[in-house]
Amino acid sequence: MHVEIGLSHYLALSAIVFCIGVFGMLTRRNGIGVLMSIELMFNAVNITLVAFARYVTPVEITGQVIAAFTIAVAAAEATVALAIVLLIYQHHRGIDVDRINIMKW
Amino acid sequence: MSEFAAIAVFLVLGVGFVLFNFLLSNLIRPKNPNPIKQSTYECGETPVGPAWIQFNVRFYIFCLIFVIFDVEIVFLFPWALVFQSLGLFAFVEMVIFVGILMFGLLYAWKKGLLRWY
Amino acid sequence: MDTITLVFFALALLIITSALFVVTSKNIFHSAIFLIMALFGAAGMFVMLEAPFLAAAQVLIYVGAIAILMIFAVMLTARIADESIIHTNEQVPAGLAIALGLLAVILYGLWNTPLTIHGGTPPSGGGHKLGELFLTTFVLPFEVVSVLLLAALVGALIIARRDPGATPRPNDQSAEQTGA
Amino acid sequence: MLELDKLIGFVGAQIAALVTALGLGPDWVTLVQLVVAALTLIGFASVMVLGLVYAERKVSAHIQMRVGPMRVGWHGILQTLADAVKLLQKEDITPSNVDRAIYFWAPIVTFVAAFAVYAVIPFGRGLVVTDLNIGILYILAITTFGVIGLLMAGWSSNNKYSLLGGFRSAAQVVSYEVPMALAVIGVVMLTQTLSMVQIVGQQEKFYQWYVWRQPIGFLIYFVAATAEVNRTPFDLPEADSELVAGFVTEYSGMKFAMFFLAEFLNMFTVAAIGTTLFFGGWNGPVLPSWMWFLIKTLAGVFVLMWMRWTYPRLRVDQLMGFAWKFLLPLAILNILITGLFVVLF
Repeated sequence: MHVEIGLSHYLALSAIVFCIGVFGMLTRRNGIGVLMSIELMFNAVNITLVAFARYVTPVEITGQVIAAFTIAVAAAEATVALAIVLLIYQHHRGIDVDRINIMKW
Repeated sequence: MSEFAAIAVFLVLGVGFVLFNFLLSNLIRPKNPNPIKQSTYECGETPVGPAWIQFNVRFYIFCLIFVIFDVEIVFLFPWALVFQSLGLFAFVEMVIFVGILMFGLLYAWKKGLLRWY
Repeated sequence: MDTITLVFFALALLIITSALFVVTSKNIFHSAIFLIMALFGAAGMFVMLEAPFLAAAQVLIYVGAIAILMIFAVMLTARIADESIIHTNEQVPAGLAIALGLLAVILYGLWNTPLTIHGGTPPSGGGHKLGELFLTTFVLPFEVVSVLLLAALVGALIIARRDPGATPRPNDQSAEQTGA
Repeated sequence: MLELDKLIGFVGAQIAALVTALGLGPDWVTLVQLVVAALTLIGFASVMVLGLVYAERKVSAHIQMRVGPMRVGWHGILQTLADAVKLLQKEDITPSNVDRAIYFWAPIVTFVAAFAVYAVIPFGRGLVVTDLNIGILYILAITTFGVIGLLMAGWSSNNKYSLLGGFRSAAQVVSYEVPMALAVIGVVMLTQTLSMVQIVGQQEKFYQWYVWRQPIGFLIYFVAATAEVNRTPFDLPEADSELVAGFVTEYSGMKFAMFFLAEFLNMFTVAAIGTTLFFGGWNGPVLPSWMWFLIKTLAGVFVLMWMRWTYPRLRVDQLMGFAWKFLLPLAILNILITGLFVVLF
C-alpha cells in the first residue's frame, strides 16, 4: 500500500478534528470543557492554514503567519474566557453553562 | 523535517527507559500493601476531605499574565532573528509592540495584582 | 508504506483519539491532559508541514501557557472535577448529528473541490521568513496583536481579580446588613 | 582516543554498514543510529546524575564542615550507586485514592521533558545528535512539559501538600520562564540564529563569548534558570519545612527516583544552555572540545550547588515580586539596549 500524503489528507484530518470540537462545544456542560473544545477547533483551523501554506504558497508562507496570529488570538480568548468562567463560578458556585441563563430574557 | 526524527526517537526511548525501570523495579521489590500504608500522607493526621479543594486566585492571576507575555515572547523570536537586516524601522516596530504590552504590566502593578498577599 | 505516511497516520491517530477523549472524558482534568496530547500531535503535524518554528510556538503557547491556565482554572473551580456530576447535556444526539453532518458536508466539499498545488522550496523554517513577513507585509496585524494582548490582559485581570472592596459578593452584603 | 567525534563517526559508519548488510534501507540506518545515540545519552545521563548527586552531597558536606558519605567505596564514591540500587528495590506505594493513570504518567512526562533536551545540546565539536534550526526555541518549548508533569503529579496525588507544592512550583516556573526566554532573545538578537551549533560556532575566541556582550542578559538568565530548576534560594516548591516534599510527597520507589533524576538532568541542562549561549560552548584551547564543554557546564552546576548551601530561602511574595517587578522589566530593558546598540553601531 502506497499513499502519497498530500494536501487533502491534512484537510480531512483537520475537518475531523474540527467536527469533534463542534460536538464537544455543543454537548459539554462544563464551561472549561466548552473552551477546550473551542481550542480543538482553533487547532483544526491552524492545521488547515499551515497545510495550505505548505502546498499552495510554499515560498511565501502566508498561511503560517495567519496561523501564528490565530495562536495569539486563541491565547487572548482563553485568558478572557477562563476569567469569565471563574467569575461565573464565584457567582453561581458552579460552571454548568446550561444553567447560566441570566442574560436570557 | 528529517532532523526531527531524532526528537521522536528521544521521546519514545525516554518513555521506554522509564517503563523499563518501573518493570525492573516491579520484578525485585516487595509488595505488601495495607490500608494504612496506602492512606494519604498528612503528617500522621487523618486527612480531612479530598485534596481537590478550591484554590487561591493569586496563582491564576500570575498564570494569566504569564500567558500574555508568553505570546509576546513567541512574537519576539522571529523579530530577533531578522531585525538586523531590516534596520531601524524594524526596531521601532518592536519598541511599539513591547511598549504597548508594558502598559499591561504597569496596569497589573498599579492595581496591586503583582503582590502575592 | 513509507516513513512519512506512517508518521502521518500515527500522528493523525494520536490527534483524533485525544480529541475524542477531550470531548467525552468524564473528568475535566483528564480532558485537559488529552487536550495537551492533541495539541502536541498538532505540533508534530506542523513539523511534517515544514513549519518547525510554528510547531515550537504551538507547544510553547498552547501546552506551556494555555493548557496550564486551563488546569489552574480547573483547580479554582474544584467541584467540577467531581466525576459524579453529569458532564454532558441533553443535546448529545443533536450534537452528534450536527457534528457528523458538518463533517459529511466538509468532506463532500473537499472531495469535489479541485485542489491546486504549487511547487516550490519552502524556507528553512528557522523563523527568519516568518520574522520578515511580520515586519514587512504583516506589520499592521503584528502591532494589532499587541493591542489585542493588552486588551485581553487588562480585561482578564479586571474580571478575575478578587477585590472584596470593589465588588462585594452577595453574601458579604447580607452579612453587613444583619450586622447593622 | 580523546577525539570523541571521530569515534562517533566510526561507530555510525559501522552501524550503517551493519544495517545495510541486513538488507534494510537508509531510513533504517538513521533509525538505528538515532536509537544508539539516544541509548548512549540515556547511559550518560544516568551516570552523570549519579555523579552529580554524589557531588551535591560532598559539596554540601564540605561547605558545612562535614565529610559527607565516606563508607561505600573510596570517599563514599559508590554511595549514590548504592542508593540507586536501594531505590530500585523499594516498595512502590500507590496511595489508594490517587488518580492512578495520571499518577503513573506524571514521572514519565517529567523525565521525558528533561531528557528530550539532550538531543540538541552540542556536547562538543560534531557531538550533537541533531542540529535543529529552531534549537533553543525547541528547548524552551519541550521543557514546558516539565510543568505539565509536576501539575499532573500534584493533582493526581490527592494530597494537600502535593497539590500546593505542585501549583506553587508551576506558578514559580512559569513566572521565571518569561525573563529567561527574554534573556535568550537578547542573545538571539546577536546570533541571528536559533541553532545551538551555530551559536557555539560564533563564539570561537574568548573575547567573542556572548557573556561580554550580554552581561545583563547573562545575570537574568542565571537567576531565572536557578528558579526554573527550583534550586535555593528559589526552592519553595520543596520547602520541606512547610510542604513536606512538595509535589513528590506521595511518590516512592522508582517513581520518586524518576522525579529526582529529572531534577538533576534539568540542573545539568540549564548549566549546559548557559555554557552554550554565553560561554562559548565547547570552544577552548588545547583540551578536546567535549572536555571544555563538560568543564564549563560542571562549573556552572557547582555554582548552583554552592548557592544552595549559602543562601536562605525566599518568601513566596518576594519570589513572585522579584520575577515580575524586577527581572521582567530588566530583561525588556536589556533587549531594548541590545537592539539600540545593534541598530546604531
